[in-house]
Amino acid sequence: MTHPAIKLTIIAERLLKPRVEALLSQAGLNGWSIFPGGGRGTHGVHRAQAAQLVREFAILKFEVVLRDRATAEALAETLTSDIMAQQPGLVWLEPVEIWRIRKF
Amino acid sequence: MTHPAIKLTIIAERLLKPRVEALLSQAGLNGWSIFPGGGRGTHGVHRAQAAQLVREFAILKFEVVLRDRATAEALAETLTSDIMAQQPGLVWLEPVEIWRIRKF
Amino acid sequence: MTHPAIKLTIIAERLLKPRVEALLSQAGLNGWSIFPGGGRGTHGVHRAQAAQLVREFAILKFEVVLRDRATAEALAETLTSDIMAQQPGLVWLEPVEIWRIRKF
Amino acid sequence: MDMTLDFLAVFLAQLQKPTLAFLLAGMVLAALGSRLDIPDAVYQFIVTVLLLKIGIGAGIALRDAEPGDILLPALAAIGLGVGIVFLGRITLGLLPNLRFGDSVATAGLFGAVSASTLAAGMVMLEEDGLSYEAWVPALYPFMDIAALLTAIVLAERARTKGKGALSLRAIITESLRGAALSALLLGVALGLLARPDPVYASFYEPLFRGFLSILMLLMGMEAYARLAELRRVAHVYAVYGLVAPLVHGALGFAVGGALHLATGFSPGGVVILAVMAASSSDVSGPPTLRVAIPSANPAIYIGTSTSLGTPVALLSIPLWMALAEVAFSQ
Amino acid sequence: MDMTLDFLAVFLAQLQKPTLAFLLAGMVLAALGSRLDIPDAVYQFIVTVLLLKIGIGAGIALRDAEPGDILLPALAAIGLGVGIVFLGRITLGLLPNLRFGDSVATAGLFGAVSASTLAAGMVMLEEDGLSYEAWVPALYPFMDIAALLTAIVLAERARTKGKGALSLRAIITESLRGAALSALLLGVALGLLARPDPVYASFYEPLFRGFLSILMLLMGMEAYARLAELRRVAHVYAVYGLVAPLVHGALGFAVGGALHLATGFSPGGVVILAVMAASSSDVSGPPTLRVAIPSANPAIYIGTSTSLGTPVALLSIPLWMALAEVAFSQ
Amino acid sequence: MDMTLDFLAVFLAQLQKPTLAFLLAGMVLAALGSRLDIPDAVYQFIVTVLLLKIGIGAGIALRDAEPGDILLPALAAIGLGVGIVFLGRITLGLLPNLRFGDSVATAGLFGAVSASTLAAGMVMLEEDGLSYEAWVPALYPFMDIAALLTAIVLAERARTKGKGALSLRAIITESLRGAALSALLLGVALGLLARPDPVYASFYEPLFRGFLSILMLLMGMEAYARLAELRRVAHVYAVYGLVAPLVHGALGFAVGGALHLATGFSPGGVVILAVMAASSSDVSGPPTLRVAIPSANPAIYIGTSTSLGTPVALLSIPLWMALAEVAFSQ
Ligand SMILES: Nc1ncnc2c1ncn2[C@@H]1O[C@H](COP(=O)(O)O)[C@@H](O)[C@H]1O
Ligand SMILES: Nc1ncnc2c1ncn2[C@@H]1O[C@H](COP(=O)(O)O)[C@@H](O)[C@H]1O
Ligand SMILES: Nc1ncnc2c1ncn2[C@@H]1O[C@H](COP(=O)(O)O)[C@@H](O)[C@H]1O
Ligand code: NA
Ligand code: NA
Ligand code: NA
Repeated sequence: MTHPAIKLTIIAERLLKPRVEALLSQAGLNGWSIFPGGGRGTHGVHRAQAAQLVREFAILKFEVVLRDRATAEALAETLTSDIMAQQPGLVWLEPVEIWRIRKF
Repeated sequence: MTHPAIKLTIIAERLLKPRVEALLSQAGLNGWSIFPGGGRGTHGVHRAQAAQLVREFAILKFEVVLRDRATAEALAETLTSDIMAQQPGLVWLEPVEIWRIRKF
Repeated sequence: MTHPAIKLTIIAERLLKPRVEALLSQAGLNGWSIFPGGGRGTHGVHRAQAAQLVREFAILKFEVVLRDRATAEALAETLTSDIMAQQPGLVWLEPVEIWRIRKF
Repeated sequence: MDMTLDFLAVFLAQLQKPTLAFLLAGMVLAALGSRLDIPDAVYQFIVTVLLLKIGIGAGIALRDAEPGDILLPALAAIGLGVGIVFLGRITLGLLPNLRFGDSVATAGLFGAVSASTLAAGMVMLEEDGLSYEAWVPALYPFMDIAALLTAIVLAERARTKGKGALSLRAIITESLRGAALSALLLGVALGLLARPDPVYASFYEPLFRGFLSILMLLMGMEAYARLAELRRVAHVYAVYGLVAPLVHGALGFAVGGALHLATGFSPGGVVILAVMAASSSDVSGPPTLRVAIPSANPAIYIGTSTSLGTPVALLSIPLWMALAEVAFSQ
Repeated sequence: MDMTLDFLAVFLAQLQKPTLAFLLAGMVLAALGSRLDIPDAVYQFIVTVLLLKIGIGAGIALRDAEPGDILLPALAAIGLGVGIVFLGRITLGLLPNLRFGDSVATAGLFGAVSASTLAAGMVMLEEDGLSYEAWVPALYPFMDIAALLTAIVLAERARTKGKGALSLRAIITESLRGAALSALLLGVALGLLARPDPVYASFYEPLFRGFLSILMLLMGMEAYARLAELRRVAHVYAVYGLVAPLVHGALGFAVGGALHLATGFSPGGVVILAVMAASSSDVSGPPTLRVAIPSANPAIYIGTSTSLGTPVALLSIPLWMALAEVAFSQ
Repeated sequence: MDMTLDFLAVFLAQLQKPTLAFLLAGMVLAALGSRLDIPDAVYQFIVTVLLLKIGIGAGIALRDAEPGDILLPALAAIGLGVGIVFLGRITLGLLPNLRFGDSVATAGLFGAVSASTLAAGMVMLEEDGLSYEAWVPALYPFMDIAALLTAIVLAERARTKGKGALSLRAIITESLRGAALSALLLGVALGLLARPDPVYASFYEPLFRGFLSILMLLMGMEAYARLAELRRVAHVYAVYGLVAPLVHGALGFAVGGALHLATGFSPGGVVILAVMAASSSDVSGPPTLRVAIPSANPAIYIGTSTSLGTPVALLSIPLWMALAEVAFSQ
């Protein structure tokens, strides 16, 4: 049987990884996934697989599945208004359905 | 014109790739995508791009778009209760809209 | 506060990257993300991390978050009926909720 | 009779060379279901280094070459590229039930050149002390682009009944911008205009054989993997994939032999020309054709080239060497 | 007394060797929170090249070896692999509160072999001019597979009360198909059947030490990272991880010494056998056990092996070398 | 007059060196729209190996150096790092319409050091047989950290009107934990405390030039790519990017010359000091500044450094070499 949950996606530079992970841990989350990539945005091009001089500027996508929508919103609020306020990247939410509810 | 469909996302270790792919094939699916990544969970950290000694423990994300919700649920059920029962990883469902319906 | 938006996902070979990016730019989009991966489909297997002889045949996933559903549908239409008509790959849409609305 | 025996002896000894052994090993590994693989990032780097090395070596040699020495071989390379495609188009055209696009694309790949086969030829010649004008590998783009263009033009003419407005310039530019030809030509330019000799001697040269051994392993695995796909398509392509490299190599050898008589082109150069002609493109040709001839089925032309053409071309290298030994040994 | 002093002097000098220095450096880096890391693609390639090199070298040596020379050492390797697992199972079985699956899996990893430890041993022996039959590293799979199989069979028998229908064949096949053993055996086959000597000398040999230094750095970082996880599990495993490599190495040394007396097995060969016995698997053993003994807790057996077993085994290499110097020097 | 001619002759000959040729080739490739690129994993590894090599070499040399020999050069390096940032802050401060954060961050990057430029200098000196105290490259972190800290403190003081509680310690620690400085210092420690000489000679040394050639290619491509971004920002930064490396190099040369007179610091050492001073950080400086001076626009300081500062610094290496030849040749 499935349970409703929410998925928070965060696109940010590797530079922010420690701060994003600290935020997620402090919110009491048990887990998240990270996918390296690239892209284009207002700050120009981030390469996905080809070398870019500064590795800290590589794009990472965090996918965080969690049960509580309010927590997800609070996280997104902190990210957009504080940690990522002056930095490249974006954040979005999607509803999902999960199994193994005890994991979350 | 778009058609409603369902997306099944599976996060698992590379170790399970043969069994997951066999399951998807047996269910008659035509295709799926795989994205390498990393993450954190109850079993500790999985690195995304930095070397980790055992490559079979790397994180893979499967994204499977399919038309039939019942098939998706049955796959998720088998995964969580059998293949991944004692293994790291998780599974979730999302509704999507697709084009080129004959591909699915 | 969140705003409703739409996410367009495009799975295509690297070969088509220039044409897909040109299409997105022409539609006036500010940004998109790209994630390298692999998969299986009617055209056989695409490896995700292991070498494959022709790099232009590697799988890329584009994730494009945008505000206007009509634009997303028009893009998907052009992709499936023109750019990707005879090429591997697929396209899907999902509703999402976003922050920092001025970015989009 | 004596000559035949000589030839066979040389040929068999050649088959034990490491380059071919790694190719066969790759096939065996894939057949046994091994999970060994080479990371994509490493593969891309290996190919770049191999092509830079080939280019720099050729460029250094071009410094001291007379333009006149190169003109005729370059024309010969172009001629071989074009000729092989026409030959393939005619031969395959005689057979019933083949789609035009498929046959032209296949002939195009077999007219084009495989960098890995060329590199393997260079290493095997060197191991045998058979020397050649070091600029000969720079003929690669001439034969390669000529063949791909010919195939594309033939396909386009058929589609548009000769009224098409095909931009040859655009296709040539795109080919040259691809990673493979960019690396090769960059190397030629560096060898010709700069003085890369120290880094060539300390890095590109010593890594050449080793990186090639890894690439051969991979070509073997890939050849095996594509075989499954190929099995589903017309069997006549299997015959073409097995026979064409030998015919094309012989053609290249003959043209090279004529150059030898006319200009004193070296026996080693003749072999390299034969190896290029025998080889079929696996890396840079396929994406060019996928874009330019979308009507052709990639499983056919890629499968035929990668799983049959390339192994046969590689295994035939000792043949051209043995032939050269016999033909030019007086 | 004199002998003890000799032994200590040799042992201390050994500890300054670069191989061990890179291991310790990796631990220090991780402890200081450095963000230095090695890309996964490069790591995979490094391991493949190291194993190909070990295999090719062994294969070349096997060309001239008598089957009789190898039979006894191969049996000894199998015996050590099986014996170490039984020893571990019994020792850990005597202790209260340990789960059976955990203790068998841990003993299995310690019976198996670490490729990086083996490579480190080879480099250190070479630096010291202590020679060995070059085929000895090919004993790796015998000891490794024997140990893993023993552990899996013990676990399975306990679970099914002896009624299980375990496919040993399937497990062996799966082990051999893994990237590590595939690369090693591929190398052996190439060394034995082809003539890879030139590429071995120009590529695999020269890169061996350098790639090993990178791998040692990584093993050091990983050892430190796993220590945190290990702290949460039963302390008796910590004792096992620290002591077992020394016991197993001594066992290997003794068996090797017997071979020396019986067949003239070289002192260097005795050391390599001791190093393999002392080592515990970090790369290819863990996934095999994760699948085959799902009831065991990976944090325990992987943590014990990677963060304690491997560093101790690596640091004990000079011990076996010093011992050999003392024991075989008359 | 004679001296000027000598100088020009030496300078022009230097411009044909492979290191610079690969840089220019990278720019040309990017300008022509080539799709050649280097995989990120390979690039990361190349940078790590280059820095380990520089560090190990310096560490080995430090074994035999007197602490007294190094003290003055280290202070000079710190002085240059701090001085260049103040100089930049004052110069750019005189100009209207520049935002304070942007100018301080830019001056910070130009005071800091580029590992690739340093490596290029080392190779070019070696090719010319111009020797230097092998520990001089170990001055890198002194100049680098001093410059970045100065820029950060200046920016912070302006923001908080001198009341800020900035943790210098934290910034230094973070800098040292970064991949680049970690690798360099790890190398120094290994060279100093362990005996890595064999692996240094068999791996790190031989790969140095080759890996540098690949890095130069990449720096050239990146310089071209950043030029587009830079075009959109204030033109005064373009002038700074073109002129500052020459001024800073001359400053470094003068300070080095003073050391030469005072302590007998070698002419080669003077050149390396000038190269470090002329260079501007591309890899490790930018993320430090992005975090520490968030108000500054990265397109400005990174663009100025990577697309102008670094090429000019690289192309000016022959200048310092020619200058040294003329100045110290009596
Ligand atoms: N509309 C978008 N949809 C998806 N990803 C985006 C979008 N805009 C920006 N990104 C990602 O966020 C990164 C930083 O964007 P920016 O802050 O606009 O420079 C880009 O490199 C993309 O990877
Ligand atoms: N809540 C979550 N959201 C997204 N990914 C997760 C989550 N929990 C675990 N994962 C992923 O699943 C892997 C295994 O998780 P676990 O089974 O909890 O160790 C982690 O490494 C993550 O990649
Ligand atoms: N049903 C699917 N769900 C997710 N990804 C798919 C699906 N079908 C195909 N793909 C992806 O699209 C690529 C090309 O598919 P195809 O055009 O069917 O060969 C595959 O390699 C997969 O990466
Ligand atoms: Na050809
Ligand atoms: Na062992
Ligand atoms: Na500087």
